[in-house]
Amino acid sequence: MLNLAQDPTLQSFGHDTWWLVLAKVVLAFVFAVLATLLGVWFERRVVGLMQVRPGPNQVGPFGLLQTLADGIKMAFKEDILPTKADKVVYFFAPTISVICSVTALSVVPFGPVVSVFGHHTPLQVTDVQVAVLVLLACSSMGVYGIVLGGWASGSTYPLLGGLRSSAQMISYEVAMGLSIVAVFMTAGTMSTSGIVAAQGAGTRFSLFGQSLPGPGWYAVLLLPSFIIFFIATVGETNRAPFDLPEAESELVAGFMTEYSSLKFALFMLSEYVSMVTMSAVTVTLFLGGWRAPWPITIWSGANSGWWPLLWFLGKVVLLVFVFVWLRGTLPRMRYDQFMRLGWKVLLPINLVWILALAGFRVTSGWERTDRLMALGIPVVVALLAIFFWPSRKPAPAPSLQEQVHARPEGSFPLPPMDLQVPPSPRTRRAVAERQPANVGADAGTVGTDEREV
Amino acid sequence: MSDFPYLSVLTLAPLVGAVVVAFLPRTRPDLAKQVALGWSLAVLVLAIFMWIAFSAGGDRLQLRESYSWIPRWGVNFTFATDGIALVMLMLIAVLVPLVILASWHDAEGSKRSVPIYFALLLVLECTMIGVFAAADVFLFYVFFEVMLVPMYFLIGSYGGHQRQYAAVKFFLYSLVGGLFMLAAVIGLWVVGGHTFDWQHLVDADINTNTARWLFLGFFVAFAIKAPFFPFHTWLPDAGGAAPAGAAALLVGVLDKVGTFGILRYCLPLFPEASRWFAPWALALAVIGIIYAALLAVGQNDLKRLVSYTSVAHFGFIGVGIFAFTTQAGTGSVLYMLNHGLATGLLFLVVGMLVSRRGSAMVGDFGGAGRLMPLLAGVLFFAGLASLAMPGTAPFISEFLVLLGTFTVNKLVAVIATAGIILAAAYVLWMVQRTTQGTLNPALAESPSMRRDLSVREKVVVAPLIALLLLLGFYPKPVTDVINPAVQATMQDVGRTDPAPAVGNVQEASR
Amino acid sequence: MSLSPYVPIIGLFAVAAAFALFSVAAARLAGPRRYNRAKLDAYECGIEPSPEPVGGGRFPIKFYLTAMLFIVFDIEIIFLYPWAVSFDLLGGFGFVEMVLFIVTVFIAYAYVWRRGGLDWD
Amino acid sequence: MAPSHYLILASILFTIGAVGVLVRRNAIVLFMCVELMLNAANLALVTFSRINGDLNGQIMAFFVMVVAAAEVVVGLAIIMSIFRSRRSASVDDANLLKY
Amino acid sequence: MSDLKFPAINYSALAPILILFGVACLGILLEAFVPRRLRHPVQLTVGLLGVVAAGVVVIRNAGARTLTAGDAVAIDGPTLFLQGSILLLGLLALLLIGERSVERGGAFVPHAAVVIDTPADREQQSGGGTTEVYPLTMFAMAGMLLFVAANDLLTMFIALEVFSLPLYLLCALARRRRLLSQEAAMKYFLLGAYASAFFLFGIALVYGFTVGASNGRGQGGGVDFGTIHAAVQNSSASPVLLFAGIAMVSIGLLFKAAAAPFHVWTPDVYQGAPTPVTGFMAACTKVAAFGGLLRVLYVGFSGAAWDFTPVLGAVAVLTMLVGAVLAVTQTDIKRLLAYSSVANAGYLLVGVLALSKDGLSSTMFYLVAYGFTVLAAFGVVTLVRDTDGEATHLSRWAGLGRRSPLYAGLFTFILLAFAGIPLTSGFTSKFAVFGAALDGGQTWLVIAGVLTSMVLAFPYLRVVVMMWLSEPGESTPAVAVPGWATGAAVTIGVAATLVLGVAPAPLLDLANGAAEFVR
Repeated sequence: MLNLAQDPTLQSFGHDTWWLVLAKVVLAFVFAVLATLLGVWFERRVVGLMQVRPGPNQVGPFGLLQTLADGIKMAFKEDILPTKADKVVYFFAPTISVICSVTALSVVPFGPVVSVFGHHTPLQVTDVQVAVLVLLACSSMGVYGIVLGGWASGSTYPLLGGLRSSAQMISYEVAMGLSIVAVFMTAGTMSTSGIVAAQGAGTRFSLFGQSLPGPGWYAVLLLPSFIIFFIATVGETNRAPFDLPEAESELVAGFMTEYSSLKFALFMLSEYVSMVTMSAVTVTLFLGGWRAPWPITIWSGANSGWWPLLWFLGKVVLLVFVFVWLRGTLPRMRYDQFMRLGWKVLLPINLVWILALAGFRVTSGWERTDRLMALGIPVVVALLAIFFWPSRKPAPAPSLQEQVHARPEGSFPLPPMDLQVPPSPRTRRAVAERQPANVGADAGTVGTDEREV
Repeated sequence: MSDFPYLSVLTLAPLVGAVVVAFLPRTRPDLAKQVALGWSLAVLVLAIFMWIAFSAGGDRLQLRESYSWIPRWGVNFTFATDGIALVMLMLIAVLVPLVILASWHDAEGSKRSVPIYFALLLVLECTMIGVFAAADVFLFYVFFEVMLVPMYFLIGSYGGHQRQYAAVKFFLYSLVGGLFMLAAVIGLWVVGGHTFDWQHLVDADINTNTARWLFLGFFVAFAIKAPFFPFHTWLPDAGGAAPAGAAALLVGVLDKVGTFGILRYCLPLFPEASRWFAPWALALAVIGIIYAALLAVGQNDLKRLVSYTSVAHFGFIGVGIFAFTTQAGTGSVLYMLNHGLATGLLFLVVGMLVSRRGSAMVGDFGGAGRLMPLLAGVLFFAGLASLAMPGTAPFISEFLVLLGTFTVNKLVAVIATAGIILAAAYVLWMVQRTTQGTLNPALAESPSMRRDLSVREKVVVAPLIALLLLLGFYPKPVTDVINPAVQATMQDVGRTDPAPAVGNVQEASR
Repeated sequence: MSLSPYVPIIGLFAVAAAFALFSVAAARLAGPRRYNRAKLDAYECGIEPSPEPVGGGRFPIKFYLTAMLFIVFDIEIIFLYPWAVSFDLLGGFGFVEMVLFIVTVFIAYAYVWRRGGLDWD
Repeated sequence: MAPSHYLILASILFTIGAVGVLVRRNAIVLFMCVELMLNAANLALVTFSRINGDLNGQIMAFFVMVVAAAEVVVGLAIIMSIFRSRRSASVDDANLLKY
Repeated sequence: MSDLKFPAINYSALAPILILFGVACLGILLEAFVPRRLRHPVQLTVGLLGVVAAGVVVIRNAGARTLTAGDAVAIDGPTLFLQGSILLLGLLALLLIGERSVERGGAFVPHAAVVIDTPADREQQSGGGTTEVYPLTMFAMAGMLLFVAANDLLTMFIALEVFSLPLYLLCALARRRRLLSQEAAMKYFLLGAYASAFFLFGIALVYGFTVGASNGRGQGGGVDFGTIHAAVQNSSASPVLLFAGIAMVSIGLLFKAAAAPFHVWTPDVYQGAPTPVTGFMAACTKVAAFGGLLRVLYVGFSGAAWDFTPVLGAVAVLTMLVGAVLAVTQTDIKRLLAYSSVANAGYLLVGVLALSKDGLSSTMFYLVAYGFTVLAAFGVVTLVRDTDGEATHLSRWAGLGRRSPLYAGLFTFILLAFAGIPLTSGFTSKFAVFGAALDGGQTWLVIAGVLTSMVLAFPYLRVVVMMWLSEPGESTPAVAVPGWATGAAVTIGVAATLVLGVAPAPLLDLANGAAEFVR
């Protein structure tokens, strides 16, 4: 199945006529805007259904035009420029966000090579050798929009929101970046079309002497990477349950607090475009891109012509639904839990997984026994280390009373000996043992103990 | 016994003594003094044996020993001595015990450790012997520089008024000179074929221009050390501040390193350059004679005065050296010895006076001779010796210098002679103002001024007086040793005497 | 005429930028403007804004720490990517080198973890 | 655009950085100027490599990036610690060390 | 499939470097997993063992003359000699750093925000104090080992940063006078980064020169010294890039070597940094910097010697002059030693510019001799202290000779060595470099060296005067009783100063035997 006629390679790019390029660019942009309009509607409807209420259903059929109406309304709201704001940066911050999230679409493959007015062209704006780096660059640059917006507002809440948001995004950027390494390793390329092609190639594994076709999607082959990538995607897009920058109870609306009118709308737009873009990237990297899923592949024409666009969009919608689903069902995480998940769980698992995969691949050509030895010994050592790791028994938690007594002299007026006054809520809070957050449970399938790394 | 390693033993012995003395308990100063004295006497004995072992008519450099030190640079521990060095070594060996004896109570005045004082004196002796005994330029340089350290502490820690200033000035002057010499030494090493052996270097063929520069490097160092006229300003300070014993060594021996160095290194190593520079050197020396003498006349501080007389005397020595006649050269070397004895005596006696009065100002004395006739007499004798009274040893040397110079350069000789008159002026005036005349009433009230020479002090001055008189009448044993060396040096320079020299010397010495 | 494959990226960038700038500018023009001093103040939950300057105030050191950690690991990623792409070419030698590299980073990571650099509270 | 233009750009950037370090007073700005210089060097490396079709320069640029990052981490740590104990990032305020 | 050629790596030749890096990494792990109370002894032991192990390997490698790791690293005579000296001096510095009995809790602070003698500080120090200094030191030393072995400019640049970055941090860790220390670190960092940016741009230019020179001859460009040498020898291309490159690379190296006019950081950093770290920098950084400079000039750019010698000569003269003249006006002992170190950099440059085998060996000898002396000097400085920590102002040293003759005596000896008095290593090393330079025809440098030595003697003498010839006053601090570590370091340093002054022949022979670069 390698390199079928419709599979674009890197050589397929850079030969389009100018109007074709222009058309693709405009279409990609329109896709982004439309996706936002529909995405917001979709989210509100789905969440509404989940919460057993109708959601927007007045403007247009099924309330489809609700978002458009909101946007137009937004345009006629007053555009406030706070006195303390840094004017220029305040002005440009939302545009940075939007530009970054939209530009990422340029390297996402929507489909195979198709024929447009006699021109054979891949259904993808462009592809370069380092396409995935372009994606990462865009998502990294997006941080600037947020942190600058927060800083330029000249206000405390946006500043803290922006900082938190940037800390969050860069933390998950690490996890995301590492999880793609496995993809590169398997695909041997950084070009998005190449990765899609590589997933189409499938694998073969031998069972009882028979060579059988295996799944080609990296979501299956590289399951840990996929899971980490998806979690990181959610964190990267500031979506629930990781929507901490906008945690209303703590930071009002985060970095957007001082923004109004269309500038606010642009931030919203960029968030939804990011969501869609990230879904598209996930599809490209892990879910076979525009290739039809398994049962459909029985039909031989499924992966040619314009059909793949449908599969692609279907997968994206599915992922967007998962985003919405997460929002509808999961509570927001606490900030420390969230950071701990990123740094203490995703990161080490990722590194170990990369090493394991690399080791597996390096030894793939070896004799069976050698290979077992080479792979088995480190695994056994690691397991032994985990089992025999001297587990520190936490010191028996002193009772509240003991802790109160242990406080340094003079820090708090002591109650008389005979009077049994219960500790005040403040003391209780101050000395209460922090229970470690059960992060493994939140990460779902990642479930692991910290000791494992 | 002639293959006994005299020179290295002689060099090392005081060092060992110094270590021993330094580690004696601070609470028993007398023990330290006795050990130091004993040790220096032992050195003297050894030196006398060496004198006997030296054959006056033999090779130029005798008692040669050589041990490898830093082969990569061609550096060896080479010791050897010619007549000139031998005389100086004897001078050291004689002076040090006397100085130790003379400064018996000097260190007690300060709050510093007494054993350390005597240890420093012995270290100084070690370096002084080393510098005269070295026949390796590198080794010579090492001793030349290291010599500063004990002297620096002697002046700085145990000195009198303004001792810090004097010590630093002394050290810096000498170090500056030393560094000039270092540059010259390195240069010599490079052009001389990577060896430091004196004999090899004398034979080396050096480019004229280079030689002149190198000569200048050495000469500046020695001129500072000696000190010659424009570089002399440190000496009055150092001499004035140093404790009497140290001052005696400083002026009596240490400074001779300068003139010795010129004779031993500048002249043989760079004969052409020496001839080229000789007029300048002569001019400096002559200016030094007159200028220092004039300054001495105006001095109120006894020790400074004596220091200035030394500067004038060094002028004479310089004249003798750069006259390039055997007579003058021999006179110079003899002068070095005699000056060591005479000025040493003068410093010691002045030190005795000063320690009694607690002041070195001439004005604080006056008529002291009435209280202490013996001391005043010794001072008078020392002064006469210093101004080269016939019958005392310096007379012969001064006479030889002038005679030798006159044959080649009449003008210089004439001007230098004028220095003698000035010398008479300052010495006599000094003696008159301190010991003669009306008695200063303040002196009479001071009980210490009534103490005349003690036995210890008599023991100190007696040998010096004896030597001065002896050499004044019968210098032959010394001149016999000196003459061949000086002749060899003059041969190196390439100057032959205009008149038959040796006979004259013999005659004059009688 | 064939364009460099990078040109479309710039094209999309330009389109997005044009749109965003147009929107931001349009908001200035389209919206009403009713002056109210309170409206222009920084939002502080309805209370008077604190006089503390925002830029001069301190914020938790953890943000810096996170930034530094990010840099460290981002650099690691920079090296991992080319290695991963040409993994098959590099083979065992590359694997060993990369194991050493990752282990080194892991050591630093373990240190940071143990010293509480990853705890946010 | 000829490749040599990139060299000129690199030199200009380097000069800006170099002069910036000398005239500016805020530690962070100084620090950024230094980073600018490093990146100018990177640009020069890559350009030379491009002009002559020699890959070494690009590889070097990689290493330089790493070094620059390490420098950022260390530098930020130092500047932050001084900022937190003085509340100022101006180099002029740090004037305890004088002759 | 594989058309990549992997460089052959001679692991035994690289072992000293690898050992130190390993020990540094191990140190980090120990820092993370060993209980606080045990950290100090464990870290110190591991550090010392690592240095000794690396030293043993260096000695075992003694005959190695090879290029390895794709010509990026040269293990040859000078490399081994300098590596050995870095390890030896580093060992002493480690002892100084490991001192804990002079001041309870050591001289280093873990957190910039903790004020000394507060409960928080006492708590932090109760368990042996900060121990992160050990891994940092080991990293710095490992970087230095790599630096002197680097055979291409890029490796050199990386090594430069590897040993600089920990040093920047170490500078900021003084427990007392924290503001001073942080300020020193910031200055050091900013200027250091500035200098390394120059170094890097120089590399870029040299690379441009080599690729330009190789154009059309089929071989690629590069920044390893072999390629550079070939390019310099054969190129008909315009040498503008080369000269600019040499100039900028030299700036980077001269900065580390503290040569004027790139010395401005030296006094500030020497004063502000914790004294053991200052000693480490003064000794080991100097070895590394000059090791690198020697290799760059002797191996890489030797073909352009005629062009750079006058410029570097001028730098050398300026360095000696600045160091000597400004040392005169100093009132702080650490600043004084800093300026003296600047002047010494000038003397070392004189040796470097001899551009001969003798120049190489004499410079290496000087580095070792100076390193020992300066370490001992800073060791003594750590001991002179009162309740507020070290008393570094010169006026406080007045009368020290009366309070503690032993240490004043040792320090006097050290100062005499700095002044170049014979029978100390200061004399023999000066003699060596001046001799080599005169042999190499650099008479004017030698004359400048001698003249500045005279000036420089004055500040040293002033300290000696202070210590011995003044009476102790109220403010004269006591001298702390050193722990075994400082005691050992100072003793070894002084003994080495004496031995190298009295019997330098073995080390000279060793240096001379090692003075041959491989290309």
